[in-house]
Amino acid sequence: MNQESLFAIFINASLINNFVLAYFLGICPFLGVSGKMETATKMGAAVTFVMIISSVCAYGLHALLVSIDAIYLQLISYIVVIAATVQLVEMFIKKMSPALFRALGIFLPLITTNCAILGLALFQTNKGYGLAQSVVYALGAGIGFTLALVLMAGLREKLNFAETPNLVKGTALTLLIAGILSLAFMGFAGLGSN
Amino acid sequence: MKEAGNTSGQTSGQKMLLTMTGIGVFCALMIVLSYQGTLPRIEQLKAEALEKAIFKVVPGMESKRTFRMESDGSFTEVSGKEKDARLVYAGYDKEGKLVGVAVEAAGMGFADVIKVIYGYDPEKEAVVGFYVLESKETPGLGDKIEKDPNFLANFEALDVSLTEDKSKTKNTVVAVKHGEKKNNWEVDGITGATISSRAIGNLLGTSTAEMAPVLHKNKAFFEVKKGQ
Amino acid sequence: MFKKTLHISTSPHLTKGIGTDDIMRNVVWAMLPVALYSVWSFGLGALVVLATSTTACVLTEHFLAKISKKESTISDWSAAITGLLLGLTLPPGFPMWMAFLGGVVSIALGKFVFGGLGYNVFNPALVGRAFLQAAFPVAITTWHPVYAPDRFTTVPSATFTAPFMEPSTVDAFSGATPLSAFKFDHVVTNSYDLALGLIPGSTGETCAALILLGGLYLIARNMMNWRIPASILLTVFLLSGALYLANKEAYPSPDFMLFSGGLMLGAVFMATDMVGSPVMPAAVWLYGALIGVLVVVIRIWGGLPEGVMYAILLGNAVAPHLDNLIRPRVYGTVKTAKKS
Amino acid sequence: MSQLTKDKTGEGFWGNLANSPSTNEFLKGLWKENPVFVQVLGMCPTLAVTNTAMNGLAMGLATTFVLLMSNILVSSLRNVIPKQVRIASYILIIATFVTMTDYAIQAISVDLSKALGAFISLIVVNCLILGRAEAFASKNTVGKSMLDALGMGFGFVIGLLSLGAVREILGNGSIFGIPVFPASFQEWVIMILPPGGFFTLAMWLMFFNHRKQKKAAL
Repeated sequence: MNQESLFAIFINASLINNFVLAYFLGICPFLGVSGKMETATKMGAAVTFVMIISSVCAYGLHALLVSIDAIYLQLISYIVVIAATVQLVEMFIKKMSPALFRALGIFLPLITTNCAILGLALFQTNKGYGLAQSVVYALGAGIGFTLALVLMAGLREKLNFAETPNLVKGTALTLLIAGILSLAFMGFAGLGSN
Repeated sequence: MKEAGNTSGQTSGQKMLLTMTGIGVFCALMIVLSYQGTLPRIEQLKAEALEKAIFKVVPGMESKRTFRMESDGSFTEVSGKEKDARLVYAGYDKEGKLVGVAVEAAGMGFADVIKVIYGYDPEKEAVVGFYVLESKETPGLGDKIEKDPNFLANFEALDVSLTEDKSKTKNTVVAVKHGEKKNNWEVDGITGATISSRAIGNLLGTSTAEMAPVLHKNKAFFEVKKGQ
Repeated sequence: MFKKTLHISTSPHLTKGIGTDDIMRNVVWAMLPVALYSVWSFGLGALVVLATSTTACVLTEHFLAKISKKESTISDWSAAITGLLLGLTLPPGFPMWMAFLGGVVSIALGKFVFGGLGYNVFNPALVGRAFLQAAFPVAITTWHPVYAPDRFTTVPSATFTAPFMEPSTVDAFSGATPLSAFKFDHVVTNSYDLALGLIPGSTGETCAALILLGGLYLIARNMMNWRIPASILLTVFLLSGALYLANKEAYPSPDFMLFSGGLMLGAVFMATDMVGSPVMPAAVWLYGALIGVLVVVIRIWGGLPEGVMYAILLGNAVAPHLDNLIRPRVYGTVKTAKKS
Repeated sequence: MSQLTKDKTGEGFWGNLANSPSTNEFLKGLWKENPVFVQVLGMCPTLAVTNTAMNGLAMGLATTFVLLMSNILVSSLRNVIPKQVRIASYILIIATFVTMTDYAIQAISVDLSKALGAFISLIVVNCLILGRAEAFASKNTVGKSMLDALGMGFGFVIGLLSLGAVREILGNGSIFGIPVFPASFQEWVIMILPPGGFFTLAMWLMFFNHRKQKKAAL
């Protein structure tokens, strides 16, 4: 069992060990949709939402697998559940709020292959978090993901008119900015350790 | 490219179900087979790694027994395969005399949670060994907690003696600045790795404060040989 | 933002304004007393660091301009400023090869990749400094005493470490800067020593008084946005003051917070970088407040004794959003028009 | 195809994959369509576990194994799996082989499985594997799919190795654990920290950009 406080878990997941900038999880959407502020915010919100739901599912699933002694099915069941969750969330949003659905539209299916979601489920299991801890962990991870995405989008929009050298155009520039952001986030290291 | 089109025409719900079931059965079979095939080897490797760590923290140990700590503070001997339980490992010398109990502890470090295992000797009322199981501290700086000989020397005999009524530790283990260790319940820190060495001090302080009285109380229990 | 070679322009045609090089030159004037004091107090160790980082920056700027077949931009003084600022944030006696590497990283990674001056969204000197901090955490926290008697005759032994080799620490002293002394041992240095620079630390951060003087000069000449240092310092003062009032034992006094570490240097010379900071006055206040809060948070609750560098880099990262947040609505648009 | 165009359109890489020539299956993955340097796929393992050359190699080989097996299976079942459930089936198949790889690595070495951690499991969501299954294996013969998987897999290994090598040499002064500098070498700790991963990959991409631009200029 893990006894970390909820606040420490939140700070750890969102700032100290930011999913994108320290664990490199969810890099694909990070590189792909960080070009524009608006899409970045929406993607971040969608990911956070799915993260919380799949975190709860993964918690329940893990308990189930342990009780029937079938822990070897962990990975395959997690991925199936995540894919199903994304589908359900998509259908649910479509029904409840067509406006939100149109806004999120193309991003929702993409989330299935976002390694941050599966990574979150695996990490929370490895760390032995309880239900409340898992949810806070998911929230922190989602907010951290959104933060990284939104900061990157702001910088990239600002650089739209810059005369960047040909050498670094494209992904290379995004990675360099991500590296600098990652450096800046190192300032949060040890937060709450004393 | 042409083949791809063929499948779509002849699909029906039945066929979809059939294929999915087929693939599902095949996958389950593969997973179970590989799990069964590797299980003995994995468990052996894990047991070896754990054994190695326990031997490091309980000097003079020859054999070990695993106990689970129950919520009321008592201990039950277990096979050691339990996952979600608080386990301690009692070590015995050649004659079967208890030489120490290995306990796992964890706490927040500079970069992430640090996991350690330490040995407690209820006879000496002291920590007698220490080993870092898991840490992501900065290489060359914070990771000195794993290697620095001066730092590790702290844990050869770290005082965690109990009060008269044996209900709590007399002094709480704490890390101090390098070179300023005055009492033998203090951990001499590492220059430049203040946070990491303090984290170790804190997590040992918390863990010993909780575990030392309980372990001491159950000293006689651990000493009872198997089958007696 | 400030381009020397504007080809097209629309009316009104202003004939004379403040050019980039004017501002930059004045920034150098403002920093010069700080640099001179650091050489006076730390001796040759500081001089070598400052000279190396400045040279590295100017050379890198020139070289990168050459290979991208552009006109060299070293004459606008900006590379020299970056180098000088980087040098001021490094400890005296820092190995030359590391200082040189820091200069190269500052210009290449902090400026060139973004398209050069005017697009460097992060403060280049701080990018270099953050790189060095992450790369060589031991060397960058090895300090030398202030006013050592032999400071003008001997150079600290680490200075001439062969490239890629580990610096020796024979004559370095393992004592702490005021901030780490407070953080780890709860020792408070008196504010008078702090303000006058009678303390160990990075070359340029020790004398708060001279830094403020430089800042006032730039503000007087209207070459710096005074709101930035004002809001940073005010935030740090108010926040740490509140904490201090709540618990005088646990938290440092606000004047200690203001005068110790790189806060003054950062607030006056680094956070004020025109590219990395917002433009709208309200956004500028927010930007300063954010940096101030981050400084206090990292210093008091974080793992590191000093957080000014990280706070400013994070401030730079948030700056575009602050401008967006404050941006006035375009005349004639209706707020509720934004409906997807 | 370049990652430049991909970056702008966001979904270009599906196009890239579909347009791949049916000849030269093996070689294209190594260089022209290198999954790491050209297609920029599977970034999270690429960056997360390449702090040493050994970890990079192990991760690359594990990915290659999964890619090869799933390509073979997907290709041989390509006329059986109904179109509507193909993605679900691919994910099942991939997850199965990843689980097997995970157990195999745990059985080989505790240290290795500790170093790679959850990132072995995360091979499931490596877009490279699903991408190859969908764009190549589902449309080609088993033989071609095997070649494609091996090419892409070794391309991925090359990518991970070149990152791991640079990061280990600078960050640890060694390669595959063998010291390459004298003992007094000062390690660049940043290289084995997360920012070093971003910077090293960016450097390699810049190198490839440079080559391409040079070629275009000729």
